[in-house]
Amino acid sequence: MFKAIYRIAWKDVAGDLRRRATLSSMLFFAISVLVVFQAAFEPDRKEALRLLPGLLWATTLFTTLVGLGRVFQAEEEDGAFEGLLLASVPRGVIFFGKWLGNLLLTLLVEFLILPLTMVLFNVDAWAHIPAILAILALGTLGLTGLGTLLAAMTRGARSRETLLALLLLPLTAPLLISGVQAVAAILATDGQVAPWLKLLVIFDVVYLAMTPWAFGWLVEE
Amino acid sequence: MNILKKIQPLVGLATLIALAIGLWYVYQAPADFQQGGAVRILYIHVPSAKIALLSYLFLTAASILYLWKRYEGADILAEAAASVGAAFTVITLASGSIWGKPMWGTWWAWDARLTSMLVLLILYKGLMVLRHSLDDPVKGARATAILAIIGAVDLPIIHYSVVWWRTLHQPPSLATGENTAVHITGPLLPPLLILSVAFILLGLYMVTVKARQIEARRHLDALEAARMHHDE
Amino acid sequence: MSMPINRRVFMILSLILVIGSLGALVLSSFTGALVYFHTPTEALAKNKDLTDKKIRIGGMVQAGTLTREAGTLKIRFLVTDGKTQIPVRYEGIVPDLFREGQGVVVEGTWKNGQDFPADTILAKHSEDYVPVEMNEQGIAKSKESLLKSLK
Amino acid sequence: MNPAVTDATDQPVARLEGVRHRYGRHLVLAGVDLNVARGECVVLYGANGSGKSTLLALLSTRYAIREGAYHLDGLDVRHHGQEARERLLFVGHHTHLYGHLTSVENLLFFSDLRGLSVSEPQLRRALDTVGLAKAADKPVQWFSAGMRKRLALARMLLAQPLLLLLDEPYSALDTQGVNWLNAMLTDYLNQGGAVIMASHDPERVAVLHHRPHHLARGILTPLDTPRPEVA
Repeated sequence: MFKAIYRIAWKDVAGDLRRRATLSSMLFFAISVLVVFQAAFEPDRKEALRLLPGLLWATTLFTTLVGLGRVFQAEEEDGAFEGLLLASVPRGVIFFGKWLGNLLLTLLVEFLILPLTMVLFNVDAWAHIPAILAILALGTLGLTGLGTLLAAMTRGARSRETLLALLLLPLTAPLLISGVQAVAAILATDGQVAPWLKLLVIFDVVYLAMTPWAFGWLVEE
Repeated sequence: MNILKKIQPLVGLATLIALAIGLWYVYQAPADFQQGGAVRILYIHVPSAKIALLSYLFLTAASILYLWKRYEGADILAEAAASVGAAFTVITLASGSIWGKPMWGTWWAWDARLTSMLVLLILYKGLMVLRHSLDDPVKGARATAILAIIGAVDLPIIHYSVVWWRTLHQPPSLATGENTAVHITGPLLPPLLILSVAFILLGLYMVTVKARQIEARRHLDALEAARMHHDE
Repeated sequence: MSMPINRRVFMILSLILVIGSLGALVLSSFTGALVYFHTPTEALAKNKDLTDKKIRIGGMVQAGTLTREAGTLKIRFLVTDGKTQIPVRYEGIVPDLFREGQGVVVEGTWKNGQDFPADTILAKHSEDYVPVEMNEQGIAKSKESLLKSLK
Repeated sequence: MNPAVTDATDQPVARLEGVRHRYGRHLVLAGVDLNVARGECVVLYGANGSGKSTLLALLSTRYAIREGAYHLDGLDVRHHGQEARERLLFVGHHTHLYGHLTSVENLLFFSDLRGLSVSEPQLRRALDTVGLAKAADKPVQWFSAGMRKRLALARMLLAQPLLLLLDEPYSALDTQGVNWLNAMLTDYLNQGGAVIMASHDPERVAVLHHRPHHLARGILTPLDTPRPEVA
């Protein structure tokens, strides 16, 4: 079972590194988002520090959407998705495999984007990098979990990228709010992080406990 | 779906009577000591907000039933409830805005209650779009039902947002639980209660109308598909 | 019924996880974690951190403190949460519900606890609806509710 | 493995009883009965759109059985889909291969998703058998349709399924490929495997010992001649 999860994730990550497809588009999309923010707000150092939590999460959300748009693209070639469903493992295992692959790629992009954001916006918060990364990772668990399900749901839908954004945004709104507030609390040094972390954990647990079953119902024909 | 055909006129009649009584009470109700005549907007706003949330509960129940037993009727009711719920969410937001401008001094504030209501509207829209973006109607129905159940997780947050968070929006006036006190006094209360009932009936009526329309359209589609098959 | 036992155990476990987490969410109080506005007491307590930041302060317009400069739209008043008062300056049109003894949320830039120059004034309404004739009772009740919602 | 599994060889591998299937309100299969025993090969003939692919999709568990019963190896597939998938292999029009992975990696992916423990020499031996030894470490995206088909069929050697489902297996194969496939299938049948195959090609199937069936208007009827003459 774990071998199957690992193998699906490996297939997606290795495939992506070989083709340099999703990872680099996510990365460059994230950079474009940062450029747009810079042009729109032109923040000074102090404003940039205040904007940083929102900036990071908005960039994360947009890049996640790019990644999610492609999660099941590899499965479109030559009926591969059908092949996955014929595997003799529970459907939840297939879901976790796809989720893990997407999660690894998204985390990789986040780890690259965080220092880049700090450099580009002249923000001095280097000491907080591990904490901020941990919060981003915690939020990304649930974000990609729900996102992978929605990506499966919109397979073969018309204008799926727009649809994916339309579905993901309302459902993850509480998670995004908690994520932004948690990072803001870290940066403010006196802020309360704990309640927001609790909220993030609750959402991760709820979404990751529900989505594998939902995936199973979704593919049952 | 024959039962819908039978109950539709009854529900319609009950709605009309309840609305008539309710509106008469609204006409009779005095102005609020602070808000003046604008308090009357709340007679639309509060019941609409109730229906907006109740529709989602209804939709979730129908979705679970559809996934579990695969009754097509449950799916039709879910589809109908989505559009009715969306309509009442729009009414809630619009009437709230119209009340908020003179009272609060702003059309809109990004507080927890307003934000979560807007989120609910986007969710309804997502349900409606998802269904018709998938070419296979059965796949569309199943995906929509699953999305509805996941969205139901957001409902408690919307409901409790006012209780948890210190917001611009006032707490519910007809709260239940530990805060059972009714905050609406004297002749201002009956129209709100009667109109709440009237709006629930109206919501039901709209669901039956919409469901019958969806049923008819699906029947037509099936006939069309069968004819194409014959021609082949 | 005929579902393999393993699968059933997993399904029940997931269900417990979801319901348990949602229960924890509903039961735990997040009050104060996400606020639309600060109370005057909080604002003064966080004085240093808030300096030059755009914030909202919520409270009641202290009775007897609302003054208007004749011939202009300039007003001054004290906003209070029952314990602390903060002087507020504002110029512009105010909402209908804005008056002494009423709930209010003011937006502006915090200047070290001095007069608070408000850019925007929002009236906060309590959940009480009282007919015109029952004025006094209504004021008492809504005052109580408003103070409660500031906690 | 599973208590529900019996080893009785006389028990049919797959048994369909009154299976009906509809798309929306359109009935595609109107009550199909079928029994396949070990060592048996059933061939389904029928026009396009007669429901052959739907029947195979139901047999492969890709579609859920809603009306009627389907037992595989004594298991009720309706409740034991996963166990059923362990026992069958489906090779259809699609090869389910990933272009960016090599032949070896594709087979490794397949065996991990089936919970098979296969060593690399075993994989290479299977590739040798289907004539892809030279292409073992090449990404599949450059393969011809025939090579892909061979690679897809190599899974059969690894999985050793009880029931093999094939949809038009001869398409994309040249004469040599057809002979090779028929030899492999004969071998598999002799070892006690069962095959259900949809085909348009009576000539190519003729070499195999098989029971022909005809599917029309949602009804499956056995054809009289066990071995139709080569036309």
